[in-house]
Amino acid sequence: MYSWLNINLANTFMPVEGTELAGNVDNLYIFLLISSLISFIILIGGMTAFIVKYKRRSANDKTAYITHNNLLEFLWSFIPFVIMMVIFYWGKLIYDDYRTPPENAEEIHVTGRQWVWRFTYKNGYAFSTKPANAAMLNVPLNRPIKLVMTSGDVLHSFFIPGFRNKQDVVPGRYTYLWFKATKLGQFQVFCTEYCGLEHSNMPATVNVMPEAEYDTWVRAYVPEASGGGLADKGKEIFTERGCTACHSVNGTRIVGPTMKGLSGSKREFADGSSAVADDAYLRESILNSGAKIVKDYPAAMPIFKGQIEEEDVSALIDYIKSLK
Amino acid sequence: MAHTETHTSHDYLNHQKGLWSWLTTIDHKRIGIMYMIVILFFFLIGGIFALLIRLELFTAGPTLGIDPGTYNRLMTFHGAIMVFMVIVPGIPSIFGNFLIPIMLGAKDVAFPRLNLFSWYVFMTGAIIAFASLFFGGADTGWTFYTPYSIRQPNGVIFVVLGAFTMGMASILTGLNFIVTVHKLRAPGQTMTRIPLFVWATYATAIIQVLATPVLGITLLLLIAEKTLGVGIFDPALGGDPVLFQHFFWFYSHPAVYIMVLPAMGIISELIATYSKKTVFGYTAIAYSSLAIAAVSFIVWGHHMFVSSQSEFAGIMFSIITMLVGVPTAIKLFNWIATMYMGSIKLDAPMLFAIGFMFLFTIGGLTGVWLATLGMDVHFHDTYFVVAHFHYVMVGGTLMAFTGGIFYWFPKMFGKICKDSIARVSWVFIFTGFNVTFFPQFILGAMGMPRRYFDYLPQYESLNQVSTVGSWLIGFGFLIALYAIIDGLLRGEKASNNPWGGTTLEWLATSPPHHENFEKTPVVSVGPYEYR
Amino acid sequence: MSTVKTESHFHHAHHFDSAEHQYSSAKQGIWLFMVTEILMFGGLFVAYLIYKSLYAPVFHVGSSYLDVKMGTINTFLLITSSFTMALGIYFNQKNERKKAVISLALTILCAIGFMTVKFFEYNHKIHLGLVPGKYFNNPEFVQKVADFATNMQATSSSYQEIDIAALKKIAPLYFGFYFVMTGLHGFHVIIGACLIFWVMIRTAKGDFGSEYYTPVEGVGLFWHIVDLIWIYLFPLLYLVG
Amino acid sequence: MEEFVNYALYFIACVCVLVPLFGLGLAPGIIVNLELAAILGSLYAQIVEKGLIKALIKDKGDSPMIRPMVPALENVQRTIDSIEDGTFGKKKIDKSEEHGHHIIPISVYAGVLAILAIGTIITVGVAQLDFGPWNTVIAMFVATIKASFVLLFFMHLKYDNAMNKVIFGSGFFFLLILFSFSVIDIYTRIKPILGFPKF
Repeated sequence: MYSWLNINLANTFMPVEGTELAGNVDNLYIFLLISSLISFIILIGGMTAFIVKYKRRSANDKTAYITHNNLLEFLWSFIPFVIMMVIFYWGKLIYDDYRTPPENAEEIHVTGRQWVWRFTYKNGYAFSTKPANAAMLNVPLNRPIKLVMTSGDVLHSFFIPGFRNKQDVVPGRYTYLWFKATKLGQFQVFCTEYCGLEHSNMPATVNVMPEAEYDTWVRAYVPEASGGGLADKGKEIFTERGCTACHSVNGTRIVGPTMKGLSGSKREFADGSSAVADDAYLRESILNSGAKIVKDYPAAMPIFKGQIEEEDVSALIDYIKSLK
Repeated sequence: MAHTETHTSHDYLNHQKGLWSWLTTIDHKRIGIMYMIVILFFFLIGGIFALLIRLELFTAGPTLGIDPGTYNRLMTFHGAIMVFMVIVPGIPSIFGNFLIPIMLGAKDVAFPRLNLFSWYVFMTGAIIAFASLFFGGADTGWTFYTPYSIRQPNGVIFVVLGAFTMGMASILTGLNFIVTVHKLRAPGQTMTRIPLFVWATYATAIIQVLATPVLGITLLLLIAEKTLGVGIFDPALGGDPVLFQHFFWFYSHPAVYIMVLPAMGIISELIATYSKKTVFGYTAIAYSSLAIAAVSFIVWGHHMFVSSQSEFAGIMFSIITMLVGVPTAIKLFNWIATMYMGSIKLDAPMLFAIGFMFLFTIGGLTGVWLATLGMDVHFHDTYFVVAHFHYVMVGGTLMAFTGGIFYWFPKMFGKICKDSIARVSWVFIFTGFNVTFFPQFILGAMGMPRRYFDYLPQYESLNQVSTVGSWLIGFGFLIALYAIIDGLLRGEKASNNPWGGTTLEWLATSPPHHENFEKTPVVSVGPYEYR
Repeated sequence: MSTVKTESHFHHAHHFDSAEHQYSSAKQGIWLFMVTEILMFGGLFVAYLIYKSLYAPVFHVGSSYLDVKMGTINTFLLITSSFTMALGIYFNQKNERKKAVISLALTILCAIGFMTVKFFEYNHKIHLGLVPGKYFNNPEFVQKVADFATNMQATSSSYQEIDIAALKKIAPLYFGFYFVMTGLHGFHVIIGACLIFWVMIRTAKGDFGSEYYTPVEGVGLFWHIVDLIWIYLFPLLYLVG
Repeated sequence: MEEFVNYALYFIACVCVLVPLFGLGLAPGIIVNLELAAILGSLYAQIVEKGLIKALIKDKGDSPMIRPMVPALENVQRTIDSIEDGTFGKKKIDKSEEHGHHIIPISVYAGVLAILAIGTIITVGVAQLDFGPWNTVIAMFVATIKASFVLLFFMHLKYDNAMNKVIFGSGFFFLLILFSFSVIDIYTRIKPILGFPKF
């Protein structure tokens, strides 16, 4: 809990500063806060003073007839203008810092999907934030890191409050975000561009490690041929693609029907028809869920056609069939 | 000034009788009242959604037992209803329709039948949007960002189509006002003598006509995208989702000024009347409305600083956005200067005007923070933004709206609301508002993102404060509603000019004659001559 | 305003000073509406131009698939209809009711002709599977786009970065634009034809004359805007590749 | 006082546009254009205030170089005068109020139709030849000429009042804003990568 009652430091309720840039942002923040407070006091204080002083005494009070005053009007348009230009320039300087990563920055690839982040390191070490939620984006202390980001489906946004840094993750193009952590510890990551059902449940953690420790950690990874059967791969995809948000595997109802015992069972649909859940049905339901809506369930599932690779679909079907 | 007795037998309310005479009326005053009824109803629905959202956020994790999908639909409908059905049409369609012809000394708006037609278009749009609820609803947020909106079930199409249709109503209303102001001013009513409310609504109408068509084509393309898969905004087919944002904000940023400019107009009227003083810097306020309208078209990119828009475009939009601050500051200073050496009476409408000044100053100043490039990277899409635009939209527009209702109530219905009840409602709305939304600034600074169903435990205490505040606002608006109903049923008969206003509408009877004035007035002085 | 209107005794609405006042107000309103039309189509043009410059090969090959002959016929039909529409107003101004009705009828005929040609064009495209995104089904077109891009890469060094595999994926975009732009325009043609039919009937009934012909003028302005948009649409879609 | 405000506003304009852009080295193009505009503005002011055209007609009106231009120059001078005394465009409004129902002879309409037809033939013809990127420019140029004829004669804009002209012009102006600002972003940002990367 942040001690936001302490007004000595204006930025106390901002998260801990994890980078040098965050410190600069907080300085701008303090400047904005103080200058806004002064303007607020001038405006609202003045207004309150006038309300008190010029309260109506009787119904036929005489008032002054003042239509305008050029000097005054000039001053109160010019002075705010100058202040705002200063603020703009300050903000622009910080923005330049945000947008110019150092040449020697180490690249880490980030992919956003509904509703999981996947990190890929230079040496091929890759992992997702789900299902293993403990998987953290490990980064070294005092070394510039450049995240090269893209999205596999809809817009997301990678937001690290501790670094005061944020960048939308856009499908179809790469976006960049860089930082140089100056504080050890773990920093929260949020998704801040609305991306659907589990938008608020798409966290990640940046873990800042001492350089030596980071190097050992990254080198410990040895690329290996991925093992496991098709169903295992399907299980991974099932969690990664966020299917778990609506479909349980243990028989309980969430949003959509459960996957337990689905394969081979008889399905009744909203339009009154019914069918046996064979491979073809599963395929259709994954790719184009709207074709057959199961009775009593909402038509809420996104369409995956064109969004998912063919072998992934087979893996998913294998996995669903394994859930007896 | 007020000397003629009210002609109750000829006023617009009982000129003709029966529901049918209302539904087919081409009297701008009746159309204004019809807008008022439906918009207040939509406001009630949107408000209930807002209370549900706040209630759900009372604790971290699920509170009401609804799933995230339902929450997202609530959030979307709250936004869409409040933007497209309440705040955008609100002041122009209600007060603009009722007052602009009277303030100009005209008998009606330029195209009365078009005016009625736009009411029906508006209602059609609203019904289409609500029909979405029967087709799975929409959970895209009111911004309909692609590609998410393309991937969602077809309920989205209805909301989009509804917004498109209501946009058409907005265009027609704006067009009507522009021609009315150009062509139907009474003899002697020059452009420099029209009241500031008319100036503000005129500037708004210009934005409505020029910006809304782009929203129209954007939404049509979105529908084509969903039904045909055209691919203009769909990255899977080579489209560019950021271009959608450009098109969307080309309308939706000026729309912010559609929402707030008429409110500023109301404030100018209220402050002049209740200070009994000529508005300070009439020309400056009038032209600053136009300046805001003009500049508002070239600042939209400040909604997109982190959207992968180019750095150059970001810098350009940031500096232009700063320029909007100047005319806004001019307005605030001028209003306060109007109070100087005035004779200020704190009736309920004036309290709402003061509340507007207080809240809008906070909203405006935090707007400068958000226009600052470096700062916005942290604040973008957090609760800071939510707090900021509620300070401007609710604290600004709805405050002015409520104040305007109490101010013109005697003119509209010929009766007076109890000022004491209205003042009590102000106390609840004003305090409740600050309790609700001020903590959200802090939440945003702490990093809580917006549109979150669930949040980290450390944000809980402030969220609870905020939720409690929302109950206060809700209660305050209920009291205001009670004051209105009480005024309608039991209000005292109003004289023609109960507040001592000097604009033309106070020359008309209360409620006005069905042709506004029995004899077209001739204007020979400016609008605020208190000497 | 429910009184019977004769040519010389047009009663202006009660809130206007004179018929002239009402005429100029109505005209201003119509012009404002035309502005919204321009901006609405303008949004489409902006998107079109941006994508055209981003994915030049798709648009080049795409435009070669359109039938210039049909487009030219349609252009002539529309400019002729604009001319007859102008005549319709002219004859109303001159109180020559019969000629006015004939001109307006000719305008409607041109509109029907335009839509007929459009129908054949659409039919042909749909037959070939050249339809927007989701339903697109014409591998030959995709191959042509790829060939064209390869050719561009071979002849000019500035196109090296084109990713041909990706380009193949977005090839349907051209027909997305084609159908949305001409579709929206065609919708306006239909609306315009209906409006012209309405003023034609009213002209025949003798509602208009030299004193009052605002609806004809307004519908005429709308029709000319439809023509104006086609004047830009035609070269952009059919000719400039 | 009034003068002081005027100069102060001028100063604001300078500071507000030039200094930040210049200081940041953002857009030399914008600055060049603004300076050009300023030069043109001051040239205009000189012509108006010092009556350069009047002087030219008076002093050199007889020389063979200038004589053919005298009527045009006088026209310009008249327009300038009308702007200066605030009657610019007003005369036209009066005219259109009087002749609100301006009737254009059929021959003009027929002429416009012919021009439109010729324009169409030119566009189609030119498109068969290959001028590279100039094809677009020519096509758009011809289309604009055709469109202006439709606007001026078929839509009677030539005989309409100034307000309607401004209204219609504003449509194109705001379209230009939408176009230029979107394009500025598109061409200064990261290029799209076309298609999805594999997860």
